[in-house]
Amino acid sequence: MAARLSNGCKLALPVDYAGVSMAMIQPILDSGVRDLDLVCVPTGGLQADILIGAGRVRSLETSAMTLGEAGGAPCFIRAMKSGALKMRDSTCPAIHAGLMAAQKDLPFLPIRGLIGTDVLRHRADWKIIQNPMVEAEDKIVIVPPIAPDFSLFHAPLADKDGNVWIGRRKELAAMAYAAKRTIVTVEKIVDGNLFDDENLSAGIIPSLYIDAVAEAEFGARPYGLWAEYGKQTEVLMEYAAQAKTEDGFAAYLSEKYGAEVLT
Amino acid sequence: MAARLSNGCKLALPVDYAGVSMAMIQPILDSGVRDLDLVCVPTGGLQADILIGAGRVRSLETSAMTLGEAGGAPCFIRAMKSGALKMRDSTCPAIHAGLMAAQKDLPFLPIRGLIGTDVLRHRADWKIIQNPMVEAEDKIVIVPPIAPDFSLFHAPLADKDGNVWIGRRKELAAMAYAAKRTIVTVEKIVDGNLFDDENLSAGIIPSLYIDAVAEAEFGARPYGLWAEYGKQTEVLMEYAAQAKTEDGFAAYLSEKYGAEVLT
Amino acid sequence: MNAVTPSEVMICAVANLLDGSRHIAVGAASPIPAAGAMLRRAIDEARGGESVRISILGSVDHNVFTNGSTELFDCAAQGRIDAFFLSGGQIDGQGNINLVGIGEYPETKVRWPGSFGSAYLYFLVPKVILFREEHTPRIFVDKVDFISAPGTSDKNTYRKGGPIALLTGKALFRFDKDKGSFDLQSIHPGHNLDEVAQATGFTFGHDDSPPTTSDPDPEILNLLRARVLEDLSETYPDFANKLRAEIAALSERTN
Amino acid sequence: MNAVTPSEVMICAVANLLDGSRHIAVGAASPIPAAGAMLRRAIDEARGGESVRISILGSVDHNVFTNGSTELFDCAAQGRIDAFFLSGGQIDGQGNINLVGIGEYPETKVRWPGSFGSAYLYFLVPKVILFREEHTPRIFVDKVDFISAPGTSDKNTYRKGGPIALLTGKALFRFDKDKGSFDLQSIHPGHNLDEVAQATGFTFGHDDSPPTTSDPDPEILNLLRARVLEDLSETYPDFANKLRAEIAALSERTN
Repeated sequence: MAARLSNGCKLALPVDYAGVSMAMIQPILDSGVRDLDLVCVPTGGLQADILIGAGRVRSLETSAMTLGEAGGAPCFIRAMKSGALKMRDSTCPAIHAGLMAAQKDLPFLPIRGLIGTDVLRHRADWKIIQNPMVEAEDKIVIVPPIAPDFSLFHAPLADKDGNVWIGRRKELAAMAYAAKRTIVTVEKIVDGNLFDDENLSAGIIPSLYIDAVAEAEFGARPYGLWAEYGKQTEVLMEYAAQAKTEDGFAAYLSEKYGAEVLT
Repeated sequence: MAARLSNGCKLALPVDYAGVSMAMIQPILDSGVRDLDLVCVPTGGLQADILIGAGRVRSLETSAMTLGEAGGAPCFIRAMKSGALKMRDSTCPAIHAGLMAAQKDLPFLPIRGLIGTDVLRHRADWKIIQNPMVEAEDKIVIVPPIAPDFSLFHAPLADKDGNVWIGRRKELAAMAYAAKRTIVTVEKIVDGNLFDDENLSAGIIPSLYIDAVAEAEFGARPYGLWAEYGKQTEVLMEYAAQAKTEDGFAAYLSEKYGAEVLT
Repeated sequence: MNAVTPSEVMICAVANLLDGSRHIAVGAASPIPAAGAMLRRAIDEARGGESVRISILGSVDHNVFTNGSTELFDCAAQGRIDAFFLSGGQIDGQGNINLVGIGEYPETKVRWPGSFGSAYLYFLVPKVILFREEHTPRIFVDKVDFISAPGTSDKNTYRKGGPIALLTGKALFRFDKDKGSFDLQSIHPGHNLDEVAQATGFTFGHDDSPPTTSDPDPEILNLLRARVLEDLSETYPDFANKLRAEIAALSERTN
Repeated sequence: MNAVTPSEVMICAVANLLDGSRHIAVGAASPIPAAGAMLRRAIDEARGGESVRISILGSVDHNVFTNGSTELFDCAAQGRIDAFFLSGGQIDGQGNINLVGIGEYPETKVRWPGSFGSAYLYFLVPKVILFREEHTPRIFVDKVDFISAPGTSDKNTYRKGGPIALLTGKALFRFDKDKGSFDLQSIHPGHNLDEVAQATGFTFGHDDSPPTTSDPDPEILNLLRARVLEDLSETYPDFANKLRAEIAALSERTN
């Protein structure tokens, strides 16, 4: 499935707890794809850090990068210091607003807050306008759509028709709605059609939005999968320790994925 | 529950097939509430027509009023001809955009289409602005929030904590998010907490948004309830025939609800 | 030669217009458009092509939307819906449609339900097919009294879609976007140009001897009478029964 | 007199600050704010008041959101969330917070995770409590290097919320919105004004002899050590165990 990704494409990845397709890292590295523009919805973690460390990422739009209890994201921090990464610091609801604008194919959405922040000051693509509905001074920020070429995530279930069950992790649906294409790994592909159980239907992303699905048991590990299995914090800790240096990360990448850091 | 409604309040009602709380018509009529500003999400039918005929409605915002196979909504049509009803003709996605603006407490949302329509020409509360993201001429319509004082609908299930299960009828959730208060009738109030079944959770509106729930078996009839029971078209036909004249409707209102038309 | 019912002529015309669509949305109360979409799907599948997706709005079984009634409009904006059907209480020669009423708004003499999603979808869905079986000058007017949705927009207005054709019980028109008017493409069997011109309150382009709307190939008629009728029976049982009866009556007459 | 651990002092201070809240949102990695919210709920329930709602972000069991991670922000905009907690790598005397890094952006010397939702929530949640246990001049600076979210805004900026207090391991400050600066409200037991002033890189208002952060009433301490510790064990088992051990050590020392 990673063969579908092309150099320079915009790739959206979900927050740690929502269903990260860690299983897709190997095929992405193998595919040799590079110059990715990552969008983390709304924050990034291990998956983004590995792709950054491996030299596959050109720019990053996110409201935060963290390994949670395991601390800062080491490759991200190094890339920021070296200036290797074009950074688009954001705030969570601005990421959501951008995706929503793409879902509705709107040229912008307004968002409150942000005025007077350095987040806004460094975003040339965001604008402050006067609220056109009132005469009195009322400034409001507008943000452009975020339309990923691909959204990639991991979910509990899919059926053979390509319908994917995400339960109440609706940010995954938002990613699929916004993206031109969506690639999903799941714990299990079941026979029959998920819509046959009307109880499940509220949590389904219909195949209309899904371009490829593959089975990958425990495909979110070391992250957990919402209500299915827990996070392996110790694995994140080990990663944090190993990736602390450039050499340590290169060794990790080689050992775990047989991959090299692209420069 | 109808005692919560106050004269002149803005009341949102759902589309025919999504879960109309027909059971609440009796208590609303009994409460004597009047001067309602109805918002139909996004179209109205029998429920709105009865309230209009009974003289309880001051204004109506909707993208259509119809009894479906049973034809036009007779009280609505009469009220339009007499000028008794302040009408805000809309289009479905503008109703949705207004609710979404209220959900996010935004002063406006942009919406494509509409330019050159008489729908737009008659809406003083909608504006055309230049898309601030581009230099080239690109006009776009913006609509203000629709924030109902109350949303009212019927759903399959609720629990004693006030969580309501709507399945995939997400327009009901949108109504609840947008409204200051939400009143719901359900087929059944179950023991335990709906969140105990994670499979159901994607279709739950949490009690955070719900102000009152009452049990009303077959509470949507003669409308159907999505995947639960069907519509009774013959009852709608009978209504259409009886309500064709002002006197016929007054007789219907008196017989069925023991209520009078307010003038 | 196969004898074909008037409904079948229209269903086949719809299927032709939908050629190349991947996702077709149909209103719940539109059996002929739905049948045309189902026939399109059956033809594509029989020819080994990709199966077209059909969303019937308001249906539980033929509707995969899970994000509420806003999802249709979001999908349309993104180009995820290729074709949709609209109708009108009035439709004029510029492709404007009126779903609101006759006379001076708001206290119109005749009031119809309202504009529904037309004021949006007409701008965004690439192939909008105007469908109205009744073909009279009451409906097809020179100028609509209320524009629920305009047939064309100026160059500076964001518009990705609009009308491509108008199908009635008497004829099929193509909409010329550049001219902003209709051209008669064909007349259904049993009707003629004079009758169509009489029944149409706007002027339209036409050949001196317009062609007759062609009868479907036997294989297509077979698909319609077998698989599509079966599909229809689930969602539109009344219409399916009516169509079956019409076909039976026709074959009695022709035998 | 009850002996109280430093964590308990902070938890009780949080519960006090939350008085009157109906819905409190807490980040997943914030056990002391969460414990304070749980204690607030326990106190209100014990007094027969309405039970405060607590949403722990990212938790399955203590989170009723069903509309994805956008729901928190929509709720905040609507006033459906009364109180939230923010922290900062740097916090300055004007209530500005910096979650991005030290030095010149973007190639900061020290880079932290990022602004998360602060650039929005700080404007919209009525009661934002700034919480940072470590109290050093490295954190509490005169001027932040990057404003993730400003402490105040001018009159023309839409703002419904902002900081009400700053709680650290040494002291509790109140934020004066009109002056746009902090006033020392109380110093936690075992600390003094000199120490607090030394540890704080910005100037703040204070009495000559600021009060000591008051010990909780015995009934409140009982609620904390019984019901709240139990609630905490489910969601923050490590923190609950640590707190239990601290309480045990304390009672050994005082016995």
